[in-house]
Amino acid sequence: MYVAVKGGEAAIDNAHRLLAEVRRGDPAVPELSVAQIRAQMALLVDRVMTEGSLHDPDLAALALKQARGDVVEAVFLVRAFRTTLPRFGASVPVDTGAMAVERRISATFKDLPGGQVLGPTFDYTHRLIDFALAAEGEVEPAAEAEPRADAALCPRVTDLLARDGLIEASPMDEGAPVGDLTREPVDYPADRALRLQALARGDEGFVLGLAYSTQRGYGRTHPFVGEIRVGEVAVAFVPEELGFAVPLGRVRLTECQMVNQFKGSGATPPQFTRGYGLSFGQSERKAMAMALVDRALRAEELGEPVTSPAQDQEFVLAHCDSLQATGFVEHLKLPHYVDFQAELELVRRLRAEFEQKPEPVEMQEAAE
Amino acid sequence: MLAPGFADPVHDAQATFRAVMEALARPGLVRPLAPGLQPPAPLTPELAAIALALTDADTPVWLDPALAEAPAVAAYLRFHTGAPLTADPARAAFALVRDPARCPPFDRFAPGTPAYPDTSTTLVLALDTITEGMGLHLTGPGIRGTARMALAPLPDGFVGQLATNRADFPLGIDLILTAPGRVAGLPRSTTVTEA
Amino acid sequence: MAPDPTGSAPDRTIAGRQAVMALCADADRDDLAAALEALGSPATQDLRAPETGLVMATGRIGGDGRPFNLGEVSVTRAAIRLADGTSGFAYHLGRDRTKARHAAILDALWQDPARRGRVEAALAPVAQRAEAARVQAARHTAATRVDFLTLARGED
Amino acid sequence: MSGTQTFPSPRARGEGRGDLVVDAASPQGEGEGGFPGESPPVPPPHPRLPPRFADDEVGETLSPQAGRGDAQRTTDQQSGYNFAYLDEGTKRMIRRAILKGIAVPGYQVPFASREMPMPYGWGTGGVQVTAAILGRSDVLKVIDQGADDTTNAVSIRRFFAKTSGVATTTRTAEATVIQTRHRIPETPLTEGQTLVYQVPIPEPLRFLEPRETETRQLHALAEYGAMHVKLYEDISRHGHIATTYAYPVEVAGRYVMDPSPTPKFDNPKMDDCPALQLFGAGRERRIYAVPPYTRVRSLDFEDHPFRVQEFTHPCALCGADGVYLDEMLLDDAGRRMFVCSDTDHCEGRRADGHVGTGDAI
Repeated sequence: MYVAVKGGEAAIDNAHRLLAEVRRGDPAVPELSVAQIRAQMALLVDRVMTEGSLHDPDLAALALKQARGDVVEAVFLVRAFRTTLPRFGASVPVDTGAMAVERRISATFKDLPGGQVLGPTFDYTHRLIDFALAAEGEVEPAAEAEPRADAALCPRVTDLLARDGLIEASPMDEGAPVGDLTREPVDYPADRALRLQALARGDEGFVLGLAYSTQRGYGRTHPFVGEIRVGEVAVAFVPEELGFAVPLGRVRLTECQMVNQFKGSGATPPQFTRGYGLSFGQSERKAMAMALVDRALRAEELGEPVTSPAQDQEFVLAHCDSLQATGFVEHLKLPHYVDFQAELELVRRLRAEFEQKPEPVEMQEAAE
Repeated sequence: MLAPGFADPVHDAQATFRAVMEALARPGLVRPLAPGLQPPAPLTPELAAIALALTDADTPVWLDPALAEAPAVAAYLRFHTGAPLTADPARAAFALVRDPARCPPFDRFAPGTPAYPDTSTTLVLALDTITEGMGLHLTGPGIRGTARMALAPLPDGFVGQLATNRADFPLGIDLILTAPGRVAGLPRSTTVTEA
Repeated sequence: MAPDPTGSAPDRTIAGRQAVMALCADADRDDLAAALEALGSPATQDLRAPETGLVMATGRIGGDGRPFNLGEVSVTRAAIRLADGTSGFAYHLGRDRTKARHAAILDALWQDPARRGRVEAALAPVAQRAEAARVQAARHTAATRVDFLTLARGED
Repeated sequence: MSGTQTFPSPRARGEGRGDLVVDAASPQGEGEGGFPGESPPVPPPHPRLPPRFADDEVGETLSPQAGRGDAQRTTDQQSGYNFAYLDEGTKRMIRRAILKGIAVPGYQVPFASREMPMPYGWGTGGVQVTAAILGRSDVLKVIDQGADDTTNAVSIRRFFAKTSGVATTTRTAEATVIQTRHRIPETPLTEGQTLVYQVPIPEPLRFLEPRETETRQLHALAEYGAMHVKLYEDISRHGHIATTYAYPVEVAGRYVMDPSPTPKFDNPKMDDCPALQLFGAGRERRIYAVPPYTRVRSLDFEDHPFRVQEFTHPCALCGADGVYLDEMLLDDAGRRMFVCSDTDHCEGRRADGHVGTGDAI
């Protein structure tokens, strides 16, 4: 005897109660604090802020805890929270040239004003699991040294190259309004500013894969790391009511300047071309990948043949957002039995027709 | 002294929008629209309600000469909607027409583009009377069979201009028609004839 | 951001006000609370309730080109008025409304030239701590610099 | 969960969860987890379907007050949210897109879709359209695969109860706004109703041409030859048009439109429909509309006219035929049962005394 019932509601409630319990895990293990995540999982927090397109370390750390460490879920929580907040305005563009550098390396010059500064990096560590870390213990204090006279002066490598006309200038600021893909639907071809916004908030895995493809022949741009710098910059904003720039505080950023294949024509002598990447926190791999794809997406603008995915604006912009990607891929788990029933009915009918006909259907003369 | 906007901004805007939506979805059907606003003359309560409900910083608004002459109207709209006012009908997302008899020819407004016909201007006319069941004959999407609607006052060649507008479909402007306490719609998809 | 002594008076005042704002933005809530206490915690009234929102952080294409939208930063703002009518404002990264309100009061107090000295004195420990932290960070960073050349004349 | 304890009042249960406000969709324990203690799944050989309320337990759970979804006032809207979640600026933007969509039937209007608290691809387009049109006096119905109780329908209905406090119902006839995924209700819609479809891929030509820049031009030029070629290729290969859902239609003689993944069985209901039909694609950022009483023609050929699916069995619960059915697999020996996909329609028929055979096939 079957009777229709409605069990969806209760099942959802119980699933969410189970989630809360499983998230907490073994009560004997001390609960993970948001402050611990923020301090000791800083690079993970930086990624959630960058892809969540919202700089708020405490919020990102909380989102990671709520998401049981799942980055895309945490990015989702941050993005949805963002929608609930009013926007006060846009900042004064940050000046990465005045960055209090914590890390600054260049692959194009052995030494340069401000020097090669490694900062806190995994580079050159031997990736051997350090079992000492398993036990809580004191950390040996960091070394110190007297900053050299030119330490505060860290000009950008691209500025140095530009001084001698060796690299193309950055696009001029003519005061035109800045496109914002969260406020207007994207139209193709998309302006480079929109592309950078999309890449900055794009899934690191996707952007990294695309960047890697450009190095293996899919849209080669002969890239060199002109410079990578990590450090804090002041962020300021001009409120209507005050009319002058109010300092909001300091934000850590990672900037990558790629110097790429030079380009010249009959009329202009050859110059190196630029790829640019900028991300929240210490997100070096993201900033580098972003710079490579930024340059690849400029193929049309620089008159290069668009032959590979990383150069194809619609392909990159339509698929780089982790929220849209995970939403649609995972939506396949939603009920589809009505559509499946429609397919089932057709397949059954075709199979029935197949049985009745002696020779295979293809043999029939189709009206070509 | 600046006249107040909607008493209940969230729900009054929603109610105004629903009336306009029904009016455009069912051309020939007249919907009640009683926004309870006292905007500065010559802006009518109905024009003001539609401006408050649908326009903002993203929608340039064109005022016809009758409205443009009254500085209080521009001040009211700027304060309550934040919409930029434009003197160029071809750049207007919305055109507020207080004096329909002297409404500029439709081709002065933005018709939209073949790829983006939605970027055309929406004209909002303040008529004296809208009467169902008589006058012009309407057919097309949203109408079961035919509908009839009498409008006054109208610019000369109104039906002819509508015919040209319809012929350019999917391009074309869309009309929201208001009269005291009432709203009706004439989207570009509607075919309008005298008889 | 020490005020530029050569600027005109109003510019110097704005620059001075910006410097105090920057100091408060980087300080933590307890620092500001202590400073306010030292200044007698004057009565104030909210011009606008403290509110958390967003500011779109913009970068420049190529670092020095036209702007692009990098992503938003959370910002909390407060606006208060002192008994004498002076209004004070604060805009800080993050979502700490109490801290923003403290900073708005300090901003209002600072605008009165008579009280400016005492406000800056109350904030002096905050400034010293900030400077010490900056120097410490620079020294840690300097230790990771790769030295290729040292000038023969012994200048290290 | 024992099957027969008295169900706690929703308020008590809701409070314990802090933010979770119990919405009307589950008045007085209707959806309170069914009857886990119910009779074992293996039905007697010739099950006789019980009259509607014969069994007390069934009666208690499916009592009218808890049962057929009478319009239920919910707790007033959760404080802290704007009415229906979206800020007023976003609502204006969506409302303008809806009006232009109505004016150009079948044309996809781009809009700056917002990130919502539910994933892209799970109804954010439909939710944003519903949120933009919803008013305090509306009565909202939310269905997925034709049923009010599927998990995503429950989740979305709960979202609106929490953020707007509007009355909700499971009865098609009572609703003024119906948000649906993949089905059009069997009960004919009326002039006072608006149907909002959730749409994953709004572009009917998308699988023929992946680029938006291309498809945008094809629509501008009304160049739909590729779609006809595709449909004809199916015929030459399978003897039938192989599209069984999201079957492309021509609206008001101009735009080719994707009705969303509804089965082609539902396409005829779109033609000359008294209700306004609105379509929201959140991830793809498009809104489009079919005004009432508008011609909606499924693409076909003279020699291969549009045909809808037929089912060989009536609904096992209410005996309806000519309706879309779900196939329930009963065991691993191939025994299955066909029941109405539209649960409200099925419940209504059963309330009126219609009875199905109640047996498996």
